[in-house]
Amino acid sequence: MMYTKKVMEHFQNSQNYGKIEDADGIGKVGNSRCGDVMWIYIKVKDGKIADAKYETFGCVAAIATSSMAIDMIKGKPVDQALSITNKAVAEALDGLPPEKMHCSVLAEEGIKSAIEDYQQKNK
Amino acid sequence: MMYTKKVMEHFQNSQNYGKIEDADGIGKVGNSRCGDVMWIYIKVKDGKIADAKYETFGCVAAIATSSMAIDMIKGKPVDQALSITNKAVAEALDGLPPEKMHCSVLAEEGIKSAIEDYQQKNK
Amino acid sequence: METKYYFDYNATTPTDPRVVEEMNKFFIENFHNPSSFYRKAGEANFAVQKARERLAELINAGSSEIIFTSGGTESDNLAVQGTAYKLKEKGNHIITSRIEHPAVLKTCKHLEKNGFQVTYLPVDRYGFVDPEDLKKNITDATILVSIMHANNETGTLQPIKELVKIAHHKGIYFHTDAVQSTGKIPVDVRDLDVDLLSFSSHKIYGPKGMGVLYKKKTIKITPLLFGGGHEKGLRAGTENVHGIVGMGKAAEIARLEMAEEKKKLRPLRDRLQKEILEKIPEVIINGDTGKRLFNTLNLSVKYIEGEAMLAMLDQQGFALSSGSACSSGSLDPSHVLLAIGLKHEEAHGSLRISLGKYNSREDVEKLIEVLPAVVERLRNVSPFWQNK
Amino acid sequence: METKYYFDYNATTPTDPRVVEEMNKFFIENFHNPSSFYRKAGEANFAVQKARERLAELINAGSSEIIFTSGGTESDNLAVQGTAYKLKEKGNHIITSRIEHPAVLKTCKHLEKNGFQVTYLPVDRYGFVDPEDLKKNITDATILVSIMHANNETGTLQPIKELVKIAHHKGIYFHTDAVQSTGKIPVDVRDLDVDLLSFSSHKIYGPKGMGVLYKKKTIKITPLLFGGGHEKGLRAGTENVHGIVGMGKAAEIARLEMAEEKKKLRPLRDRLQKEILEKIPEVIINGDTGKRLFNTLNLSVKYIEGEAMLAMLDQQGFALSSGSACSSGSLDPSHVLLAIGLKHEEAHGSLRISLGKYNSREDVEKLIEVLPAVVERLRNVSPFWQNK
Ligand SMILES: Cc1ncc(COP(=O)(O)O)c(C=O)c1O
Ligand SMILES: Cc1ncc(COP(=O)(O)O)c(C=O)c1O
Repeated sequence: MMYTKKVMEHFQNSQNYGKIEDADGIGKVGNSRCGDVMWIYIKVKDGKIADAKYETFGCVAAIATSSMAIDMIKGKPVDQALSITNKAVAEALDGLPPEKMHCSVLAEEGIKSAIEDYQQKNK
Repeated sequence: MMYTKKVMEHFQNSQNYGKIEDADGIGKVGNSRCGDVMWIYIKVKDGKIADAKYETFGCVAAIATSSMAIDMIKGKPVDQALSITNKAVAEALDGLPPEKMHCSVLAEEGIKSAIEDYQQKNK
Repeated sequence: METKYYFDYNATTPTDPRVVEEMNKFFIENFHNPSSFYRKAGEANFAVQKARERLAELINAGSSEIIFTSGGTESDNLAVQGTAYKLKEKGNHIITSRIEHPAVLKTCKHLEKNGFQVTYLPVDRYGFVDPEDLKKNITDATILVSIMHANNETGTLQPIKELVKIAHHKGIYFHTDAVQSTGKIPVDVRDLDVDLLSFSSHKIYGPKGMGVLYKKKTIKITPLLFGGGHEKGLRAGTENVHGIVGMGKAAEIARLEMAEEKKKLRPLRDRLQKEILEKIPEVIINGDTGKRLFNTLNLSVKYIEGEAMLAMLDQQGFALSSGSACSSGSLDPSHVLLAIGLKHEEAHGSLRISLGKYNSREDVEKLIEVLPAVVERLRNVSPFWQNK
Repeated sequence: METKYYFDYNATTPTDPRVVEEMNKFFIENFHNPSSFYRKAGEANFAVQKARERLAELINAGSSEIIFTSGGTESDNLAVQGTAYKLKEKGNHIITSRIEHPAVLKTCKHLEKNGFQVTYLPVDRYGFVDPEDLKKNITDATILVSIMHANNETGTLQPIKELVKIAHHKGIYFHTDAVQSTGKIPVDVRDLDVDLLSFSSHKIYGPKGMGVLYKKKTIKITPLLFGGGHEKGLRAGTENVHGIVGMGKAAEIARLEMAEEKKKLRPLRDRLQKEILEKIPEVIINGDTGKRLFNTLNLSVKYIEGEAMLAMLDQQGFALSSGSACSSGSLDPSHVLLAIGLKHEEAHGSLRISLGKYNSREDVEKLIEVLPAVVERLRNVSPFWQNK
């Protein structure tokens, strides 16, 4: 299995993991049957993602895409965060093996789901 | 293909080949379709094989068994020569590969056929 | 970091230097085709025969009962397909188990598409086939039972002798995939009384690309590969002389040294197991801890996933394997671990540690040192661990 | 005397020292299973991919069109059986020729016992299949044409391109056994437009136990060996890494050096032919002298038998082969020589001289010197020569 340096860096050194106890939105995606579960926590302030964290059960790609996704949304306006695509996440990691692209899909879904949760709660 | 030393000696150095122009008996056995043809010439004097020679088209085993068979009958009384078996020829050569045993059968047949030819002519 | 600590001997083994040396002259100096006529060909042929005898001796077979193949996979295919096609007029039912290697399982799946019926026996949570279960599933159409000797993932050893008796009682052929046991523990085809047995060179410190199918003299099978009449017509193809010679040497070494290896490796494996269980909470041992290959330790680390562990360990120079789907590119985790009743998450979190003759005490201590930190880090990231 | 003068390159070749060197590190240093996860496994996998590209380049294929097998025999079997079983709903008729290698012929015989019908096209006295004959024998049930590129005994080269056009005109798959041509002369799968093409490592100075089946991207076949999903599911089994790497290197060397070899060997072969015809009466050249592999010379020495010649030559250090039944342990002489119309005696008296890159001018002169005396001695013993 050949991962890029960026993937390995995010996998090994990511500090973006953990829980946000008073999160404004939580997205829980994936399925442990398939080996990947991602929880995304966000904190929103003034329409921007003030803080975000992830908890992930899964492979290298799942953890690295979670971490990268957090990097990509932090500080962004919510609607910009919402438009981040799985391809953008994968590209930011200098690519993923084809059979691991589904992990980036999960990351995109995780973010969307956390933001939707936030929007739901703040309707 | 593994031949014994004896086989190779008879194959390479045999001096028993050739024609006997005024032979008393000639045996022609074998079939060129199958790759082995043996002609055995004998000269009989006082009930004994005074001289014998072979001409053989065939493989190493065919030539070596011809040569050995000639050695084995020369000087022998005709009825003793008649009782030489293919096994005896093969044994005298320190054995033959199983798939080559048929060559020793040919040698036995060649001798028998030459003696029969002689007996036919002298009935 | 370089791969320095190799714990994946069940996947493949380095070629023993004595094997490499024995093979060397068959590339350039004595490269000849053993079927040819001249004397150098005779020498190659002689070397092939000698290897055949060494391989026979390893499993207590006759040398005429050894069929050379290209590996364990081909041996399994030849055994299963070869019997099925040979006996198809007699019956169309095959019995195997759910924990077989894909070389048997996928071959059976293929046969199912071609008029055969296959029963896949379940196993208990230690990985054992129940002999009663075999008995119950035999029908008048059963022509072959194929059950592996040692499982490649858990190391669990089946009661082959007992299973063979049941099959033979009904006159049914028995094949065993002994790829993981042969060369590690004594395998005696006469004692086991199996009709067909597969093993593979690269699992016993021999070269890759070689295997053996043992076929009892009295058994008839249909070949898979037709051609120049090699291996008494059962497996055509110019002989892989260096491979055969190397595998023969590997067999000899295994026969002479396996007891010693066991004496060295079993305590190392046991220490690993004990220390890991002590140092890391919520770890499950997969497979039976008694009837198990002495070199194999399979465990599930709860709440985290296997590929992630492999990657962390790889960074620190460790080579291991996992039954997680993520490490194999497939969709489901190990069919073996699911068959012994693990939940999907647990199977995803499995690690297989398999030791071999070049492992040192130091390797083991190093793994004991590193693994807990790896697990901790990944558990810190895991929602299941954090929220349990 | 040692085998010193090797003239049997069509049987097998020594491994090129550069190939041996390239393989070396894959026994001990980088023995890892290319399918495993850790980085050393990644290196092995990378080496396999590089070899795949080299092999593809040799025949102008895409690297995804290369299937690794255990040799020419397996490639032929996989092509013929694989197509037959895949297309069996479409039709059950196969066309091949009478001069194929047993790897194709016996596979076809096997298929005949399993519901397929096979037409064996005759050849003319130079060994050519008549394209008109192919055309005439195609039926609605024809699913595969398998005709070899270069014949291993005579070296005769078939008009593959023309034959492929005929098959494709009717939408029929075309396989060619190019075991003897690949690596010796340019073989371009795009130009030939074949769907399947077999070749073998040990005929091109690579290691034994390796082969390739080229399969055009668009073609579907049924695998022979099932298991761990290697080779995209078309050929399971742990990769024979050293074999693959070695064959890859051999392919690269062949691609770069084949023109040079031809320039050197063709004149040597031609000189042998000329001198033998001049020095020995009643010799027949078998096969076509024009469209023929540049390294091959097949002749029949009338009135004597081939094995006896081989043995005399062996005593003096020469390695050659013969189509005589006596040298192969079979009952009939070469089916190829009978197919081109030789009488049995003539086929029994055949010699195949096949040159390769380590043959020197001196080897050739030595053979020219020795052969006439060998023939004379055996003719002196022969009743046919003495009594003609
Ligand atoms: C139990 C078992 N059977 C069969 C095989 C296949 O053997 P090979 O890799 O030699 O094809 C393996 C290893 O991969 C195995 O562990
Ligand atoms: C024309 C031809 N086809 C097939 C084969 C079989 O190849 P292998 O020896 O690699 O099985 C050979 C050589 O033996 C051959 O000459």
